[in-house]
Amino acid sequence: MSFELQASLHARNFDMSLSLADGETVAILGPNGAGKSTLLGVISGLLRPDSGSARIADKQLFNLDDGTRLWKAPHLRGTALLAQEALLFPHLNALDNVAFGPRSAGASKVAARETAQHWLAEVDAMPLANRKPSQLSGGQAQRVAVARALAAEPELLLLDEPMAALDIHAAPLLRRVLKRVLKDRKAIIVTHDVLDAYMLADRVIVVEKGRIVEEGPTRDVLERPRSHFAAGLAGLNLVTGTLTEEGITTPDGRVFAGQHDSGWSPSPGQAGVAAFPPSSVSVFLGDVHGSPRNSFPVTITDLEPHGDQIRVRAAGGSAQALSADITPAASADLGLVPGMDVRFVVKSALVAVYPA
Amino acid sequence: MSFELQASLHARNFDMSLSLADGETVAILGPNGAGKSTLLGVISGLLRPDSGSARIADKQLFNLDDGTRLWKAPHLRGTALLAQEALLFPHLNALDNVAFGPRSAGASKVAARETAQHWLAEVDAMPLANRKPSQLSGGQAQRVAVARALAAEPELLLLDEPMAALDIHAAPLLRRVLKRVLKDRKAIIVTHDVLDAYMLADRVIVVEKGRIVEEGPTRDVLERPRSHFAAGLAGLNLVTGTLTEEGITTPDGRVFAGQHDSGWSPSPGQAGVAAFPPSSVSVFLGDVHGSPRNSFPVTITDLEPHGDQIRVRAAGGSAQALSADITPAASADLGLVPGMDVRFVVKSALVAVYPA
Amino acid sequence: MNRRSTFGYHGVPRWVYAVAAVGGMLVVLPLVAMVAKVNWPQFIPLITSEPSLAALGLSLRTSAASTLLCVVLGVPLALVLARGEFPGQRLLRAFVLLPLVLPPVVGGIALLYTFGRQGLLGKSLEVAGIQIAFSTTAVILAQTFVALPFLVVSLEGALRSAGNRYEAVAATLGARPTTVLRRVTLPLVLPGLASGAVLSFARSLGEFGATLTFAGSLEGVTRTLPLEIYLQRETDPDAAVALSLVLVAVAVAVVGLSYGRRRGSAASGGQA
Amino acid sequence: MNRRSTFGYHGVPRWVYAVAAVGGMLVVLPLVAMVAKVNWPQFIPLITSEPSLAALGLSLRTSAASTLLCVVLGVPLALVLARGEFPGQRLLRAFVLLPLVLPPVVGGIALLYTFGRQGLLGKSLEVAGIQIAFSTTAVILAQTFVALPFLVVSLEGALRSAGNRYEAVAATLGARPTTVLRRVTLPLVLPGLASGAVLSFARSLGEFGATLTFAGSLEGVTRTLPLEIYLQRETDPDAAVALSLVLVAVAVAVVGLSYGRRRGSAASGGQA
Amino acid sequence: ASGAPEPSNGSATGQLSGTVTVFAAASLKSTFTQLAKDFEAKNPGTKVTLSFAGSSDLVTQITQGAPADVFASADTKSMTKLAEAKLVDGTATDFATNVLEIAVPPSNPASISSFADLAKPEVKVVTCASQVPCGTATDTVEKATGIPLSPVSEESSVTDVLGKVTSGEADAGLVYVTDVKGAGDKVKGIPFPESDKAVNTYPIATVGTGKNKELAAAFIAAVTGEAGKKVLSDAGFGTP
Ligand SMILES: Nc1ncnc2c1ncn2[C@@H]1O[C@H](COP(=O)(O)OP(=O)(O)OP(=O)(O)O)[C@@H](O)[C@H]1O
Ligand SMILES: Nc1ncnc2c1ncn2[C@@H]1O[C@H](COP(=O)(O)OP(=O)(O)OP(=O)(O)O)[C@@H](O)[C@H]1O
Ligand SMILES: [Mg+2]
Ligand SMILES: [Mg+2]
Repeated sequence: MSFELQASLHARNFDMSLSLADGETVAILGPNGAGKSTLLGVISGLLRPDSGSARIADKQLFNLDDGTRLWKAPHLRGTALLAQEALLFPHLNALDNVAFGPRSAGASKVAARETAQHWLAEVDAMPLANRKPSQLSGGQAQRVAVARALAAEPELLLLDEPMAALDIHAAPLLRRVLKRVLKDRKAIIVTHDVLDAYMLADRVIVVEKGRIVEEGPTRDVLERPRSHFAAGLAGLNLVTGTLTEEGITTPDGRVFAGQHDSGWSPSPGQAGVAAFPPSSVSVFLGDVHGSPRNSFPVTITDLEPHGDQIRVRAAGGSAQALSADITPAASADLGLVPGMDVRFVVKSALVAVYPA
Repeated sequence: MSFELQASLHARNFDMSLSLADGETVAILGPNGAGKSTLLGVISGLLRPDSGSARIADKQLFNLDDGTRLWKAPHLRGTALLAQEALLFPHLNALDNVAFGPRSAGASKVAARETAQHWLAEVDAMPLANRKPSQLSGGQAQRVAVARALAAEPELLLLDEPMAALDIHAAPLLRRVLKRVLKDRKAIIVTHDVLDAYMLADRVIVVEKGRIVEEGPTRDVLERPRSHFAAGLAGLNLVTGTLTEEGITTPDGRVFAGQHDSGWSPSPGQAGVAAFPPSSVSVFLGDVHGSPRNSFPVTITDLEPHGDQIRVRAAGGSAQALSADITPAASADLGLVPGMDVRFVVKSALVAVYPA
Repeated sequence: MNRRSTFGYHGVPRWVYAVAAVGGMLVVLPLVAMVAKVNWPQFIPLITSEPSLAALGLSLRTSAASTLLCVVLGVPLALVLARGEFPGQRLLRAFVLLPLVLPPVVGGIALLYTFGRQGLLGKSLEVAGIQIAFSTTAVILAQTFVALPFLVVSLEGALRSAGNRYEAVAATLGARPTTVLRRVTLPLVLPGLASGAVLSFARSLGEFGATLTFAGSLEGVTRTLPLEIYLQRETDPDAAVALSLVLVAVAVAVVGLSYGRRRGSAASGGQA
Repeated sequence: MNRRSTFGYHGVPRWVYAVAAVGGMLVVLPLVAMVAKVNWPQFIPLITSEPSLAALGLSLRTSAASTLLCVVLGVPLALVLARGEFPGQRLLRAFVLLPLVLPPVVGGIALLYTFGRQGLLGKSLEVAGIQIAFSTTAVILAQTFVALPFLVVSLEGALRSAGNRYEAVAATLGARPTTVLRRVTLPLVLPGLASGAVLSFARSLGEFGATLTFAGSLEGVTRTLPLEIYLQRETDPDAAVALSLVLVAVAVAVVGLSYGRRRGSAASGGQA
Repeated sequence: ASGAPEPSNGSATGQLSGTVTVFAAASLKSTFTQLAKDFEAKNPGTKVTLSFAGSSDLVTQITQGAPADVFASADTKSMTKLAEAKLVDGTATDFATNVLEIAVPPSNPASISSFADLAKPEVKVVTCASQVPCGTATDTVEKATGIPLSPVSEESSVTDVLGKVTSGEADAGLVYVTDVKGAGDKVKGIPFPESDKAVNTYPIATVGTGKNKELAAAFIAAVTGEAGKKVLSDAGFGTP
């Protein structure tokens, strides 16, 4: 393992441990206040946890356990941080901003500028070299900030929602740049956007309330989410309960039939989840008797357009929020309005059931 | 017409005129720096244009034309403004924040509090009444800010990206609240999110570089966009050119065959656009001869996951960016990578052609 | 919420602390030296002598009055300087700050030329039966003159850093400018106003040169504590040092409290 | 970019301007009165007399030197106060601000007790062959003592409002604290530092009481312009007023420039 | 706001009452404080308010309208200035004299014993600037003795000279006899014969704009009377 961390900070109810392999990029997903920025702060040395330790390869970043009080200052860690705001030094032009890292590492002015030019070119920002930060758009500034972080040759690159402040036109360009530069690099990227996780990360970690609640390869987590947060991001309905041969049983006794992975069967009482896309849900008025075995009375809370479909959001008896995607025509036929009691029916063939 | 405005502000290259019917909600869409916030500033009286005039019903808000210099102060306009940040007064609790407007209008403390309670209940925020803003989450604060704006009984409500700072869980709740309260209210909402436009607005206005480039009922604009910005929001490919009987001809002579509205034919030389979803585009290697008549050589710039599809972004010869959605399997079969020259083929039955 | 910094990075190089220590010494040592010189056994009798108490009482009363005057006049000045836009604003700021850097004696002369019997306003005032110079009013006026910049500078800074976003929102909610001022602006800058007022109070307390020139030195009427100290020095330097120490103690308490309070409320009002 | 306010709302109630005008008058009128009293035909000869020029020259030289000293000692102090966290920080701030509110004569006494021949440090200094009393060094020391708080207060404010986000980023880019200080912190707060330095200079220029008590008054060596004014007043009030005016002019120019420059650069560096 | 200007309802027998405001040179602080206390004791119902500052400061203050009834100056020049401003009632009375004395720290580090010793180059001597009365006196002595001094500082008041000596900063200073006496054991006085070349005279007078002339006259009488003379000579003043 190339990077390892274990840290807790009681004041922020923060306690995580994680590790990164060489060249691996990990995406951190989680709601506001989950502790994502706190994690990056602890790694970069801007925030001191109460206890724990971290190291990159053989270099100990900090060790506050076992009575040792080792604490490396941020500038000795090799962990460049890029946040939502580019925070380019306003008194330096783009080139000198990028040259800042090499200069700080002791390179000559000329050498640092050369390195800076290399990295500016790498993020397609050479024409901006002589502009002051105040003359850059948000997207341009963010690309220069990426170049600046990379020019410092960090062993671990930390990105805190680098695209959150950009508009829909600037974000894809930066994402493309990041995809290129993060390829063989250790990096941790905090994001709210599942696209970032798909495109940039080898692995995702979902955090909630200062704890890691789920982690795994990006596809696994987003296609077979185990946390409501991840399911929300992936656009899936998620129902938790106990695994059975048929599917799962929810705590209030409802049975969700679904498909297990082939050749696998649950141990009795094992916790599991059932996940299914809103497009697999049909909406009916009144009772139904048909081939789909999963049918639940719910109350509509909301109707929203969703692409060329209508997304029907509803709360089930077990207070779990479910959604269904139906055509506008079907919605109009049924006369759906918020507050209406309807029945959601899911074909069990489309429900994936797996351990939580 | 109930609200009318015409204003220009040279320093920001801003020149717009618009009007709102009673009870109408208009969404303003546009890239960063397009002048969306400037528009709201001019309406609310926080920013003084060089020339122009505005009125709500019979009340003139300002008139800087014809030698008159009428300029109503912000507090006399009845145009409450709600921005991306809630900006709740930090020294007042939620209830007193909401009571601020009524108090300013001269209501007694008791009466103002009663009004405030009504509006807090309206946005599902009654339990927060006694909290200070620092104890509210972003979504909660924003809901209280909505209540505060409504409690001031504005004749025209101005919302500047009210959901931009909220996470994916808080935004739907606020959107639901807004949907309810904006129903029969004159409001202008600036947004980057097409969902807001769909759900909240009767009409959308697309602005770019300080000018209105497109406007119309939400569905029309987003389903038949005429500007690249709107097409980008709606997730459609857009090609501009001259209308022909067959479809359109692009400036570089390429022909896009497509469907006109039935019973309509273009006058010669009329400008038009061709719009088609990425899912209607197939990707081929080498030359093709088949039924689809639209086939173009392009260079792949990017591959992104998009739901369960892969979105292939490519630049055409006419430098117009196009995308295609194909299955991961197809992508793997073709061995697509960025930089590859391929052919995009679009069934003309799926291309909508209409005047620009 | 997003505004709050998640991090508390403090990267002050260590040598900076060393130099700062030298700077701190430059200020702290003289005070230590003064304390060392105090004739402690006589300290209490010295500072509780009748003239000393009269002077202290007068100082506290006049300083309180001039602080009030500073608030009344300084809040509008700071508002106009921070929020307004008018020709001559820069000049006004330079003038308002002038008493900070003017030798107080010169300030006293200038006040005398204004409010004195033969002064610019003094003549008209005398006709109206009002005599300002050499009265307690003159002391208050002199103190206000020198202390006003402290309030204006503190408050203007607070107003600028608070920004006008809350005020703009309040205006669109229908609040008249006066309502905005009372219910939004002032509550938001309260910490800045408080520390400005406290600094003004402290500066009024220490005022000497302008008072001497403009108000004279009459026991119980215009002889404030610094004037008493100056006079004591003529005959009894020990007493002067002891009284100075009282002044220093009051000033340290007042300044310490002020800045303590400001930082405390800045933390809790972090959202601004 | 998002930080920049799109709006320029200025909702200052009109009556505030009226009260501000009264406040402004309180400061401006005395100066007008002084100007009115100047014996203009004699003005040029008065201010170009040999002692006046000597005093002015000395004042400018010593003020420049003490401003330098203020920068050297004040920058670390401001850094430590704004960024550091250590016990006694509040107390240190109160002490550093003390000369703002201390009657300068008392400050002079305290300096005498420290650097004087029989003072706390003076004894050791004398053994080392360094004599401060009655020298231009003493003037510089006295001026530094009273002017230091101006620099520290200005700069600490600038440091606090600049925040430490850029510094944190610089540190993660591998910059040592000293590099961060030199290449990020100082350039960012340059406007605050400049205006602090200018205020210090102006305060040094006006310094009177502490110099008189601590350094004495000898033409060309320790008699600065304010001391010359004080002395001239004994015999020739006209000359004193004329010289005061010179001092006022220098101070207004210096303060006006300082604040003008600060606002200018604040506007262009808006992104911070 | 100044001392209550109650009209004196004194009858012919001289029953005094009310307040008298006395502006006196700073060097008269201790003596006049004593004299005022004695006066109040002898004339119940009266109050003496004292204001001390440099003589020329006091003149400026009185011409600018300060509410003085009596002005006691440390030099004739200031009194003349006040008279020129037509603010003196009648003529001024000289009530005390003062001469210069050398003040040295108690240990007398430079071993001064005569005026000539002050001219030694290694002696740090502090004098008054010639613009102020004590400086004028110093100039006179210098001229009379033909010994030019090169002081390290020319202070603007006697107090500042004395301050430099008591703090040990200067080896010697030229001040008045009364200042040396007032400073107690903090300084040692060294009289020198040439001092009588520059005798400083203290005049006192009623101020023209004064509100309580009767009481003012009574106070002046007390100062110039026998009891007053005793207090003054105890403090080291001479008689004119
Ligand atoms: N400066 C601070 N002082 C004290 N607590 C803080 C501070 N900053 C954040 N916190 C708390 O620490 C917890 C984690 O915050 P953090 O900023 O790491 O969340 P986050 O996951 O980055 O959220 P976001 O998505 O909003 O950026 C939250 O409960 C927050 O309230
Ligand atoms: N305070 C200001 N002074 C001068 N120009 C400004 C100011 N604020 C904005 N501008 C300019 O005015 C134009 C319109 O800005 P505005 O803030 O209205 O854009 P916007 O559409 O709201 O953008 P965003 O989506 O980023 O909020 C831009 O060119 C911007 O650079
Ligand atoms: Mg965060
Ligand atoms: Mg905007």
